Amino acid sequence: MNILNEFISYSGFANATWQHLVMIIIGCVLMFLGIAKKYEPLLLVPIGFGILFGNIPFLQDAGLQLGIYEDGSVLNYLYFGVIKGIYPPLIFLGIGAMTDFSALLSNPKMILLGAAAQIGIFLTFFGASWLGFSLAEAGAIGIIGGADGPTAIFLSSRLAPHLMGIIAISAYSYMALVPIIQPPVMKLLTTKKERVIKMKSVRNVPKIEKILFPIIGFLLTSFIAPTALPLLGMLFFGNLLKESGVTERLADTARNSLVNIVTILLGLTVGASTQATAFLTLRSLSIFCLGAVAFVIATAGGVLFAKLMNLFLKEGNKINPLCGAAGVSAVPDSARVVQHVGLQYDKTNYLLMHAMGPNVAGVIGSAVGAGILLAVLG
Amino acid sequence: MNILNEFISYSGFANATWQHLVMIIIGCVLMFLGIAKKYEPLLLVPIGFGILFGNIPFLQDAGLQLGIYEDGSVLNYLYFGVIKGIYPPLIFLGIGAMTDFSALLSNPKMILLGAAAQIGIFLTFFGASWLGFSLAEAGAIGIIGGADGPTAIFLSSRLAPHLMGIIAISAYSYMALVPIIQPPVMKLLTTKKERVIKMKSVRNVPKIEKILFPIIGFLLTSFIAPTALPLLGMLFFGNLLKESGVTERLADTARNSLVNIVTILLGLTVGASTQATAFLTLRSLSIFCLGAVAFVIATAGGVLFAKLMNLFLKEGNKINPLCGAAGVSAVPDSARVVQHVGLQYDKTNYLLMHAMGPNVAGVIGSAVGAGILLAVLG
Amino acid sequence: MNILNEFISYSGFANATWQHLVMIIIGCVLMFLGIAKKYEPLLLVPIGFGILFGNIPFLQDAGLQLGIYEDGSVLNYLYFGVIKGIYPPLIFLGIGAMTDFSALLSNPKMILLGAAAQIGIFLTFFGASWLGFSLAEAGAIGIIGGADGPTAIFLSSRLAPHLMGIIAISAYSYMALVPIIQPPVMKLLTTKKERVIKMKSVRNVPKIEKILFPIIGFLLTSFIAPTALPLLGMLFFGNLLKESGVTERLADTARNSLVNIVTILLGLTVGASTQATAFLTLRSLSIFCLGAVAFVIATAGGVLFAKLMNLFLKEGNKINPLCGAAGVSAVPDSARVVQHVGLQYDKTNYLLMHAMGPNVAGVIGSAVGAGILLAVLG
Amino acid sequence: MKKYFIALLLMVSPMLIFAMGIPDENKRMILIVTVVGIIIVLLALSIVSISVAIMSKTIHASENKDSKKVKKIKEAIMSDDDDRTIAIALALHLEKISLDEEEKAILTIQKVIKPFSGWNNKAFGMRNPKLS
Amino acid sequence: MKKYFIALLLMVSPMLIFAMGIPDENKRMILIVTVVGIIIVLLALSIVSISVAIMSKTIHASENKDSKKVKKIKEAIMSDDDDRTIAIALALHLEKISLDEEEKAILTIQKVIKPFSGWNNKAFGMRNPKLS
Amino acid sequence: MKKYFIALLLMVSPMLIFAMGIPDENKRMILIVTVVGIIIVLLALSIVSISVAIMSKTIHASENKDSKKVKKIKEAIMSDDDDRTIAIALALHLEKISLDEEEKAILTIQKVIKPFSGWNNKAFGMRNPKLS
Ligand code: NA
Ligand code: NA
Ligand code: NA
Repeated sequence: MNILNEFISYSGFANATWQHLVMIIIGCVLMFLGIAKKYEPLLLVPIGFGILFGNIPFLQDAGLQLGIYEDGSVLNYLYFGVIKGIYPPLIFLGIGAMTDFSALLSNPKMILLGAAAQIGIFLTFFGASWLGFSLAEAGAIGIIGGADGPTAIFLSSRLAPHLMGIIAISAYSYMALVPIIQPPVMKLLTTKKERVIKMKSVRNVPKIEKILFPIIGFLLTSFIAPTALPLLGMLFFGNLLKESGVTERLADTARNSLVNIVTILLGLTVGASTQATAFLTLRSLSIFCLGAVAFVIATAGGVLFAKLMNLFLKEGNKINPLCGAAGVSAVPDSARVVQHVGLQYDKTNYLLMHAMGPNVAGVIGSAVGAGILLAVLG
Repeated sequence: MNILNEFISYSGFANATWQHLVMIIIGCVLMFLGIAKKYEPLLLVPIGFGILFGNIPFLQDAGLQLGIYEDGSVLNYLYFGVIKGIYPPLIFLGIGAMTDFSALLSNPKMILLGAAAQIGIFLTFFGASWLGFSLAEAGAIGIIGGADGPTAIFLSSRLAPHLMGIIAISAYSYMALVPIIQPPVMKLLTTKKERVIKMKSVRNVPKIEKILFPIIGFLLTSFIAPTALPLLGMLFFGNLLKESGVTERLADTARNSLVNIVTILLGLTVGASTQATAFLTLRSLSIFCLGAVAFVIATAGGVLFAKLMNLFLKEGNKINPLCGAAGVSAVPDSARVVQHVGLQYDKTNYLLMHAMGPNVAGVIGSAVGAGILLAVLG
Repeated sequence: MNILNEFISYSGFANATWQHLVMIIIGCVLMFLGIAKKYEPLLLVPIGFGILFGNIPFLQDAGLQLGIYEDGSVLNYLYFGVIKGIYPPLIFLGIGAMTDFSALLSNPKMILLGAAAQIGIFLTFFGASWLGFSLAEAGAIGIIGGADGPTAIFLSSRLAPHLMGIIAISAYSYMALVPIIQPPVMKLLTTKKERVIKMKSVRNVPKIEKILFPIIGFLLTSFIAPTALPLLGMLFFGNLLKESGVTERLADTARNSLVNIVTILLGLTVGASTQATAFLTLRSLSIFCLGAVAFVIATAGGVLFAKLMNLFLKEGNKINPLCGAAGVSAVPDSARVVQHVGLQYDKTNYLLMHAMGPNVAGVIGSAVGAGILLAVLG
Repeated sequence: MKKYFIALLLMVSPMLIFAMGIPDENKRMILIVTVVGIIIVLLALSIVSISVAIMSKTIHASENKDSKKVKKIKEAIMSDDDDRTIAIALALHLEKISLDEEEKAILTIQKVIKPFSGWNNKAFGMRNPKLS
Repeated sequence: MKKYFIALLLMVSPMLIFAMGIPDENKRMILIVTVVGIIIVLLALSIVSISVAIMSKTIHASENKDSKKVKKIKEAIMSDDDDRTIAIALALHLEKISLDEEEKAILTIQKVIKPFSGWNNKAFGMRNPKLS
Repeated sequence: MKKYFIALLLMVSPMLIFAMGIPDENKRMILIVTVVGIIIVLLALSIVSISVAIMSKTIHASENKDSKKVKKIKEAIMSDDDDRTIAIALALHLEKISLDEEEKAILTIQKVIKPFSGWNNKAFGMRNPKLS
């Protein structure tokens, strides 16, 4: 009965620890949020299942080639695209091919809100340094404030690969929780009068502007922050494929098959990379808390900057400062939150279109922010 | 005219042997089965063409980077996903995203039939050992009895890569020939009275069960056989994407673009890996014969186990033992065979739905079986 | 303010040279041709944007992992499929799955025109050798005359990787400019009487021929030129998937998702591989000029060969020599050019269908030509 | 009954022969892997089977109350030829490889089958139904 | 006004505490990265913002002449409830994730909304519009 | 006739100049690759051409009997403007890049073209054809 014993020694029952069970519960919670609450399901479901996948207990050091960190395992090959930062740019390609920048183009001053909200990145970097994380780690943690999953994974895979799991999970969790995190901050920092500001209806953007924008936007932002090239280049490339009008079949594949395939692989392996022993630490907990702070600061940054801009804008041109909250990105949830809060105070005040501008600008903003951190700390 | 001579020395005409021609004929036969007979065309056509692809004669050792076993050749890069066992789990992801487990959930005792049929795996392993194959080789050969292509390729790539070509071709050939192999065995082992047993209509499965099953099923099976993780994990992950209701776009890509791309590459390279000199041996022939035996044993195992269960079941709850044959998996062909044979004896007895349960359980069963062999022999 | 200085030293503004700007302008010109003129947009837009992508100036040798030639950069990983010659065969798979060979099958003698036009490959090889390029380089340059992008990239990645960028861009540029390059040559070499020759209506091709052709065509051509195996094999494999009638879902993915994904990655990275310093040389200019010559010779070769064939054909069976121009391949543009020129001289003379035969034969012809050059010079 | 015995014997016979024939150490290993393997697969799927049964009962118990209405409608549509409908529905599925649209398929089936059961042939002609 | 001041203070306070607390060399580095980072992001997006504004004006100037006709039609359709229409259109987009068919969506919206504004209820019934 | 001669000369002239100009060993190699290359490509595609012709004849011979009926129908539809129909069909194909639906396209063409040939304008209006 040696064989039977041996087989049992391989089984999950023989190798399970309480940490494995905690991780499995965490995975189930994320799947629950995704499926039952419909919060960011496209990522929380794969990440949640990935956590299960990565935390099935098995005999270590037996050369079974099962674990995500073991050379030769299937997960390890699929994880390659994460550790080398290949998946995030490909997702950005797809996002570019599904993003309509008209809202941004129709009211360019709103772009600044997408910049202001990135203060969340840098103040969180600051806070993390203060708490004793190394500079590179602090940079990777700060990017949670960018409220953009692929950017967070890309930067943390370069600056602090060992923290990538918790950073990615924090980023996606808070992006999912944006409808809960943002409204109190938005209400705290605005007066009733400000919340009902009606903005001018947006102009129609001609096709030629939509085609030129990805080219011009790409050249400007990547000249300023060449280290953000993989993200910005793919984002604008995808958008050009979409807007050019002559490469529709490429754009269609980029925003469907390609982005779906990469999302499946990225979500699963990022989830599976969170193995109990390395994940369940106090550091992970403090990163998770810093993430919440980052989202609050980012939201506050956007709102306050909108109020600052209003000091210089003429009556009738004033910005509804709620729109500032959309600058964190978390596309498109935070723009929806703005619309929702706006409607609470004036049922005829549709802010969605006005919030989309800062919202997509926030994606560009956090990519630039990631580029800066990568250049200085990389 | 040196150049002309040199060029002729490179050509297929100068390098052809009778073995090449035999392999080309084998490839054409497989394509004929796929195209004209419509037996498993999605794999037999790529494998058949792949055999042609891999057996075009050319000058060896000239550094041309053409052969599938030569570093740097295109085929070699595409073959990477086979030898590293990456393609089969991705195909399982797609299969998971297209499989409806309701039939299995609606009548859980039928799951046992999917287990019983896996006796084909282990008895074939036994037989192959007996015939002088090494333990690892025998394990890889046994998996032909699992009647599941990706599982066979996955296990043989780990246990006996040099036999993978013939094992894959045997598995797919017999899966294609299930309508010819199974009926005589089914009829031999059942009485007329048993064949006309009508089973209770299956209950409707609520959505929540369908969502929970991939999670619970994954945890249970992978705790028991963690070595089957890459297969089971992907199968249940794909199924969760399908059933969750919130990740439809991911499931859609998994079951279409992704699985199609991988099927093309897997079929072609598995076919091309069968190069004449290594393939046309007596060992290949005996593996091919063992495969036939494996299918017969698996079918018999399923049918006999159903009859065994009937001894313990009350009248009215009895299982139609024909359904046992579907436990071999070979989804969905063997379930169709059951339906077809059932209708021969009672034109109102539709067994398809009842056969689907053991059918999909057989997929899980053979993945667990592969995990066991991998743990013990790997 | 060290950090600020450092950051500026990383930026594009600090590292830009006039060469970068020239490259960016070239990229914009290609995108303009693709978008505004609709010349081969599926490749010129990705290549054009790729040139921008590859020529954003950044601090060299700082280990930023940004450049396409730096180990570990995202572009470098994506470029892998180009330098290893993996993408072109995959594109050929898709082309095979979208090509209808009926036109070729219905009038087999027109296949010869697709062979004759490949004289452009060899005479350009000859010319390039004469201008001082090494044999391998000359072979890679010659393939521009094949008027087939993937073939050009495949061959140049094997024979002269350092010239691949300019060769690919030349090939695609002239393919885009076929409507401008070919008509004068066609008119110069034909009499008015020849241009109005009406050809017999083509016969209907039975399904069985369409299924057999990829198998027979593959065996014949790859026996003659096994070195063209990766291209020919994939082309005919894709076509078999399309014509077999039982693998439609595979063919559909091959001709859509798969070919689109590969086209995006290939176009972008081929564009990005043209980095200013290596690209803006006199050699590049002379290659670009040789490319124009190659297209002219290829067109002339096809037309003159058609006239030669007419000497041996009976009245009523004569070929309209305009069709010879379609033999260069550049599918399907050059066949359209033939139709267009034909209609200029007789408004009832629809040559498109007759031109499609040599057109697709030209694809096979240039793959064979590439195989020959690879065998002799590789 | 005799033929099953023969079948069983045929399946086990190699093991008997083998047990007698080969004397070396490997033999034991091979036998154990075979037997233990079969047992573990059976065990594993038994556990799955039992768990599914328990899960179903738990869910059924908690859901039973509010689902009566839905059931009624379903019964009204599906009547007594339950199995046949599902079998055909499933057959349709299998043809399309995608097994995921049970509900749709059942509806389709009903559109297609019901008219021929006699009670709404006219409606059929007018609704111009489209499969898939 | 007071609460914004508090908010600002809360955001900056860690920096102040930090500036006093930790004495080593890293401190300066951290502060500079934080401040310079924020500035560069603002700078970068300001440049984008200005460039977009300039681009728009340039294009608008050159296009202005021939687009009057188009505008008129658009205005006729979109009338005064501009924002609402667009917001709904956009909301529709977001549901489908693909944001790329503004024109279609607006047209769809008009087909769907306008009839209810009263002036072409009949046409609506006859045109048999199809969403998506 | 003269201009073809000139064209040919232009194409071959580099080879002549080259043959005289460069004296080294490579020269022979280059010439041979050029000439042999052209010949092999021509040879290869000639073999393909001949094989296709043989294949067609073989298949045609064995199929000839039972395909008469099909032919008749096709001829009835396609009448004399054969080439034009096919050319347009093919043009349609090319637009969509997917070249694989010849039959459909031809049918579509017929639906679209025939009505305008005058003999079934009414049917056209009623059948409500849909391109693609
Ligand atoms: Na952001
Ligand atoms: Na099985
Ligand atoms: Na060609």
